[in-house]
Amino acid sequence: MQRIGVFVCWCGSNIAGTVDVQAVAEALKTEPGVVFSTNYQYMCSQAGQDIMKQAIKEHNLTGVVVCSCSPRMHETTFRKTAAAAGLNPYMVEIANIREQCSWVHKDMPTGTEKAIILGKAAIAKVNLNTPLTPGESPVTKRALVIGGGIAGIQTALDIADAGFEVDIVEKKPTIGGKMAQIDKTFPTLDCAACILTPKMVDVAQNEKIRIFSYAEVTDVKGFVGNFTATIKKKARYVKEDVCTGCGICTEKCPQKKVPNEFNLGMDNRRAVYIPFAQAVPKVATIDPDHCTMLKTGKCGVCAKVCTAGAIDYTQKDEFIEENYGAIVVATGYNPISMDKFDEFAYNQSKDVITSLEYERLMNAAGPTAGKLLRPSDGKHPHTIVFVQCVGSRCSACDEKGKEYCSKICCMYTAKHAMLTRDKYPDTDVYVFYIDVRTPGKSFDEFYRRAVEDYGVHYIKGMVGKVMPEGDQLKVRASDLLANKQINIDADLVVLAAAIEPDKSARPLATMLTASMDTNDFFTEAHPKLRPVESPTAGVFLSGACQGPRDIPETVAQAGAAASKVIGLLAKDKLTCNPCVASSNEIMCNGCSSCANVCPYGAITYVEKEFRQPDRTTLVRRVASVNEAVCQGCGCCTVVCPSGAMDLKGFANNQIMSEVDAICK
Amino acid sequence: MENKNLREEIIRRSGVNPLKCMRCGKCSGTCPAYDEMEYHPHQFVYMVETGDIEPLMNSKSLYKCLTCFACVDRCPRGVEPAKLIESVRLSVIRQQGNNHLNTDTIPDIIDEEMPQQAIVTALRKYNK
Amino acid sequence: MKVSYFPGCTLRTKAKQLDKYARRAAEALGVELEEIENWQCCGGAFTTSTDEIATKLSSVRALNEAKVKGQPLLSVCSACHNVLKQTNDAMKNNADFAFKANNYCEFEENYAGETEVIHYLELLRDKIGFDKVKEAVKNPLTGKKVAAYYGCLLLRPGKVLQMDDVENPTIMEDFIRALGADPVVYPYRNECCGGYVVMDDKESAKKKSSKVLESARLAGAEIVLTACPLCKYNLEKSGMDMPVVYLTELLAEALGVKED
Amino acid sequence: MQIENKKPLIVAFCCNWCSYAGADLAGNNRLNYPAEVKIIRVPCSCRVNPMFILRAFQRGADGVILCGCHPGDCHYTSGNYYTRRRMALLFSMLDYLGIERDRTRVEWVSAAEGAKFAATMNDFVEKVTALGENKRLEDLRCKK
Amino acid sequence: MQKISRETLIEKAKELLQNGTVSSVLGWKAGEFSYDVTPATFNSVEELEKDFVYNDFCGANFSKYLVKATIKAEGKILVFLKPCDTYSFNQLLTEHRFNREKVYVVGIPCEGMVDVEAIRKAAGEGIVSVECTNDGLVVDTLYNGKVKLAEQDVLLERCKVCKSKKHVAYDELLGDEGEVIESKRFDEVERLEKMTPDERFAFWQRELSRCIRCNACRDICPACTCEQCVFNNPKSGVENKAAANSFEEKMFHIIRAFHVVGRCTDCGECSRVCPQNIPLHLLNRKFIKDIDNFYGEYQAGAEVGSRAPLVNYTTDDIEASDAVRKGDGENA
Repeated sequence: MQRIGVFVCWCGSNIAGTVDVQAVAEALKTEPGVVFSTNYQYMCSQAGQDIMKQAIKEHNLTGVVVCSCSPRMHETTFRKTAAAAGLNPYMVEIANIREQCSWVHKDMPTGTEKAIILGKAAIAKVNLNTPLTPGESPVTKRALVIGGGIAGIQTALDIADAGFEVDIVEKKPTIGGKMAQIDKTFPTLDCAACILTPKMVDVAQNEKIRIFSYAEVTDVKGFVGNFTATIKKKARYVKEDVCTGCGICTEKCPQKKVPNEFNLGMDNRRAVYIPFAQAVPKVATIDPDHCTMLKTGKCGVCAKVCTAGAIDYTQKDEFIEENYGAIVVATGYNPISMDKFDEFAYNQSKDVITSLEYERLMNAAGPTAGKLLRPSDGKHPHTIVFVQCVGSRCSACDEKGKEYCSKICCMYTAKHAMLTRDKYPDTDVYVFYIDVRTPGKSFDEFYRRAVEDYGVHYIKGMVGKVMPEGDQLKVRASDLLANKQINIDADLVVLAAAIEPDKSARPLATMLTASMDTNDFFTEAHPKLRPVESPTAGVFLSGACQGPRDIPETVAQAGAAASKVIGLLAKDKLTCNPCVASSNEIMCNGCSSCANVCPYGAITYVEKEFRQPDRTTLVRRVASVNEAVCQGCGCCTVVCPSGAMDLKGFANNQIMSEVDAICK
Repeated sequence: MENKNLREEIIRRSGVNPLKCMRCGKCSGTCPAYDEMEYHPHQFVYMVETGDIEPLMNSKSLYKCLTCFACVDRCPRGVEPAKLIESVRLSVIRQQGNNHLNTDTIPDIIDEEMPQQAIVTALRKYNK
Repeated sequence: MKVSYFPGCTLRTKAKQLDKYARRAAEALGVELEEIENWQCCGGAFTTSTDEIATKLSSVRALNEAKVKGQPLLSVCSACHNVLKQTNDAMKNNADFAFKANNYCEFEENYAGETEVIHYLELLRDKIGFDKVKEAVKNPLTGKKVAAYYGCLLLRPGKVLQMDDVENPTIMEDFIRALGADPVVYPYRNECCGGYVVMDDKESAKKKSSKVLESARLAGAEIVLTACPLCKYNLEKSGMDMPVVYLTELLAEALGVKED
Repeated sequence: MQIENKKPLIVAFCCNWCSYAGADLAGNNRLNYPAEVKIIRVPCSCRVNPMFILRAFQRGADGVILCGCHPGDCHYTSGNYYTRRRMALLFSMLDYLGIERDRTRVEWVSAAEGAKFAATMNDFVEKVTALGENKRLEDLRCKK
Repeated sequence: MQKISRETLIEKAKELLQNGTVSSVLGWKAGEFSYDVTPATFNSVEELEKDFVYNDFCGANFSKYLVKATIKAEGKILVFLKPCDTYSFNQLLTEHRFNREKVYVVGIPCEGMVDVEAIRKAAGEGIVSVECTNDGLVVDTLYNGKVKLAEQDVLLERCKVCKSKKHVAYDELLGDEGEVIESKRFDEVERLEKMTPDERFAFWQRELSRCIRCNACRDICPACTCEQCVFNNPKSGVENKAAANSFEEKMFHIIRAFHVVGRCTDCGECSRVCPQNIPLHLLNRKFIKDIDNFYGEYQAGAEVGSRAPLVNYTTDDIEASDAVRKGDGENA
């Protein structure tokens, strides 16, 4: 039998104004288990807490009921008070007689009657409470960052800076991501490579950071503080630790006609290649789809010219397992395919290109060495049309475009237009826009400069059709402000393609049990208050995998994610919420219903031996709850057919006893 | 309000929701009959949305739409302006004596090679 | 192979060649065109309004007849194909319309869009195969520069017609290649010829049609190919010096069945 | 027979994260609703076992209402979706047994919807009051 | 279709015992009367030939017995399953209740099993024997002498509205795999739904008041294989200490029906064994009908590993209030 103390709070007149606190304390005195009952003006005050402490000691209380404000307000306070007096904090229950009683009812008899019933319910519950101890789980002090773009790089650097080990897994042969392909950055027009490559070098040189390039995460197990990831290191047929990155193989390889993905197929690379000059790690990779040696067994030129002896045609994919305390997703984005938008003739003319392709055309390290030349004939274009919102804000057909605004296009198009006019004042530049969206520091000023200082023609309206005729592109569009349909003979058309999450994100989300929205962007734990955490504990979000964003936002978020990771890794042990599910193994059928509904994957099954009445042993499959992962929603308890699964702190019999207390 | 009823009827009959329009003007940027029209496809959508239907009903633009569906296919929001135009046109020609094509004049319009297809389609589009 | 065939009114009169060569070529390719009994004019255009029922019933009847026979329903005229296909889609996906139409028609069993509606080009591509067509060609049109004119009706609305990529189709070009000729791709191939508006505004149609032919000429076309009698009429009336022929005629020529 | 206008007894199960907070907000804003409503706090609406509801009815409750986060907003991401299925089936079953359908309800109340909480309770109590005392679930197997 | 005979089954069982495929057979054994058959385990050919029976009274669903039998058995167990039994079999596999490797399933065709109660009604009390012939049943009674009955008239309720002749699990078939068939099993539920709430309440009060809480329905139910039933669990709040606990007493059938939602294969055993003839299956069928109606058709046990409706959801599921209306046949 419990020895329960009841403390009725007046909350000044907040409660006492509508509830006869004296009568409540008196009425609850005779409830089963109650050995002490009192009332006080402010239970949450120091004096009030002292009364509770003293009563706990004096009356050897095993349980406490506080009739006061909402538990959302002071449950923690009173639990701490109880703990200070040596009582298990989970032996405290609150009867909410303020928000849910005195404040919503007007007359004293009604309020008092209800307060007594609420008090009885809390007492009934405490009678069945058991002391709970929060579990602990150790933390592996290493983080995994998935994706090696600017988001992943910044997160890794910040975590490493705090002294923790970080691994970056990047599926491409080099880190750098999309930012490495970009020419200049808005609104300052810094050279992207100039600000990115030093960071890449920092990553390479940081002792705390390991880079797994040309690698993918294929499996993740475990939970916050204790993840185990399987990483597939794809065979690059070059010994990473031997290759010096001299590049001689990439010059001598006879297979010259491989589309260069770094330049988006606008020029060619060899079958053995280093993506770009500042690649990290600066190691060659052999493309098995194009290497003659790997395909036919005849060639071997690269092995012959490699003085370091780094080429290894027999290399196989390698799988390694590593332990991590936290995982950061930084899988980034890609422009969507333009196949479904061929009214813009992307597939019909080489001179219709995407904005990212335009970046490469403008870039000194790009296919044209920075000269603006048309892909079709290498001529200098004189009239350029930019089309905004291609596939963004598109709700028409399923899977055609994206319903959201891609956010970055307005600004990078202003940048393209401005740079083009700056370098080539003889070009006419038209930008067709629906809206120009430039919220951001110095953003609108930047766009206005393109119009006012650089003479870019911004036309409100959309391009309806692009028709390649001869060596020209006939652009038919509407000018909504002039209420005219206009036709422009353009030399080059640049499409601001919508961006979408990388295709690898969806399977990764499944592995991590992290949730995604319908567009395959990762969902945050709370859109306002926990924007860089996934709802899955220990999984954090960095960059465009969460939604379209530009570089400064990405870097800011990368830092925020890193600080969350650091906060986690700084702990030696994690304290778990003790109000978690637990399964009574004797009753468990092993039917898997609970595991099916668990949103956290907290339930696994183990084979367990049971002694039978006839002294034989029997091995049965039973559920086992990982207390570090369980968040205590209780969904499993309801689907459990045998009632083997129960929730600590909100047990079946506790809730039943509350029902009974209220109903009679 | 009569206009409000008319607006509702036009919208219901077309099966189109003009509120989905984000005013990008792509329909008008793609329309092959743009130059013959007094009110252009994007204006049709906007004017139906705001209930400014009278001018549309009195406009020759109604009979210039080719029903080529270019605007329907290219609209990023699935607004389908051609269906709205058809709906407004039906509101006109379904009224007594409002046929657009005078059947007596058909012999003057057609020639030897004119296919039946043109006549039946025009009758369907222009007459009750 | 047997398919149900919906010729359409124009093919009985002004576009007899389109029909005649369609039948001959099909026969040569081993396909039997079984004409739908008592078919009525499709009406030339599919009214998109949701309250138009009666004008679509002739199509529903034709579709149902093909369903009863268990055959796909074939047409060669672009307009008929467009109307049949859109009506079929409405019967399949618009419950309200299907309910009302079925009420009018009183079929033994309600029609719910079961019939596969195909255009002659789809018959050649999907049922016979362009490779088989190529094998059957007796007089390859080698070196002939042929421009395909799709117009609107064959392709749009894309999500209903589903014949090909609406903006960058290839079916007619592949067809031209199968006949041994060289397809000419030009930007106006899926732009409107002016259509029925010719009844209201001859100038409008002329303007549009001449743009189409001018575009084809610039791209080096010798002849222009079409499946639609109205397109053919408008293009020919544009005053441009460019022969316009039905695709079935060209097919019959290549298969060697054109002359009697 | 005794005709007495007895006040109904209503049990409200509220999830900790949205609806319980919504009820607190109703209190903060002093939005009145009948004292017949007694709230039981659960971590998530999906914690509510149909047995709790049946127990309440059998012990004399006249109405049971379950409040949770709006679909899509569950603190535990998916709990209320399961709640919705369970309660759809349970309520349909109770209706099938001839129990008045206005005695049960599921309502989605967010932490910001104090006014909705109060309005919902007012409406629910009114409906249940109109039905009178709950006899049926108590009587279902009574051997008269 | 030719009915399967006892001899055919014994022949098959012998073959499998002798070639070592199985080491025991789960089958039927005659009880006191010929219509009173009970499940039994046979370990040898001799035992089989002596006691094995198979007739129109072999309605019992063997699936549930496998949970215990597979634990005890050393080798494989041969079990003869009718189509409806195979659904329960799969459902139990979905719930990991026994090891599939330890069972050898021979699927046997079924044209329906007969109901002793129905025979009693038709032929009168005092049944001495029942002979199953190819053209009907010959019932010998104390008071009415020999009575001939057509099988169709005395079928078990569940067989009259048989939902499927398809074997969804087997190692071997005697006969065809069979097909899912159109069934009128929801007609009675619909009839109840069309009643007024008062009429429905009166109906259920009349039916459920007859319950004597013998637990036969629970004990036979293939979905009730819990290691410990909630009604025996002191912590569940519904423990059946004595029939005095009125909560458990009053709510037993609702709770039980809810416990098997999405897991009940509609095998009808609960109603078959009820000594008070309470149509318990109408509770389960209501749930099944609602599930089909709200969430799309779902047949428990149709495939192993399928996700039952209560452990699944979609983001646009029907709201509870709409469900009540829709469940009642109204337009939601």
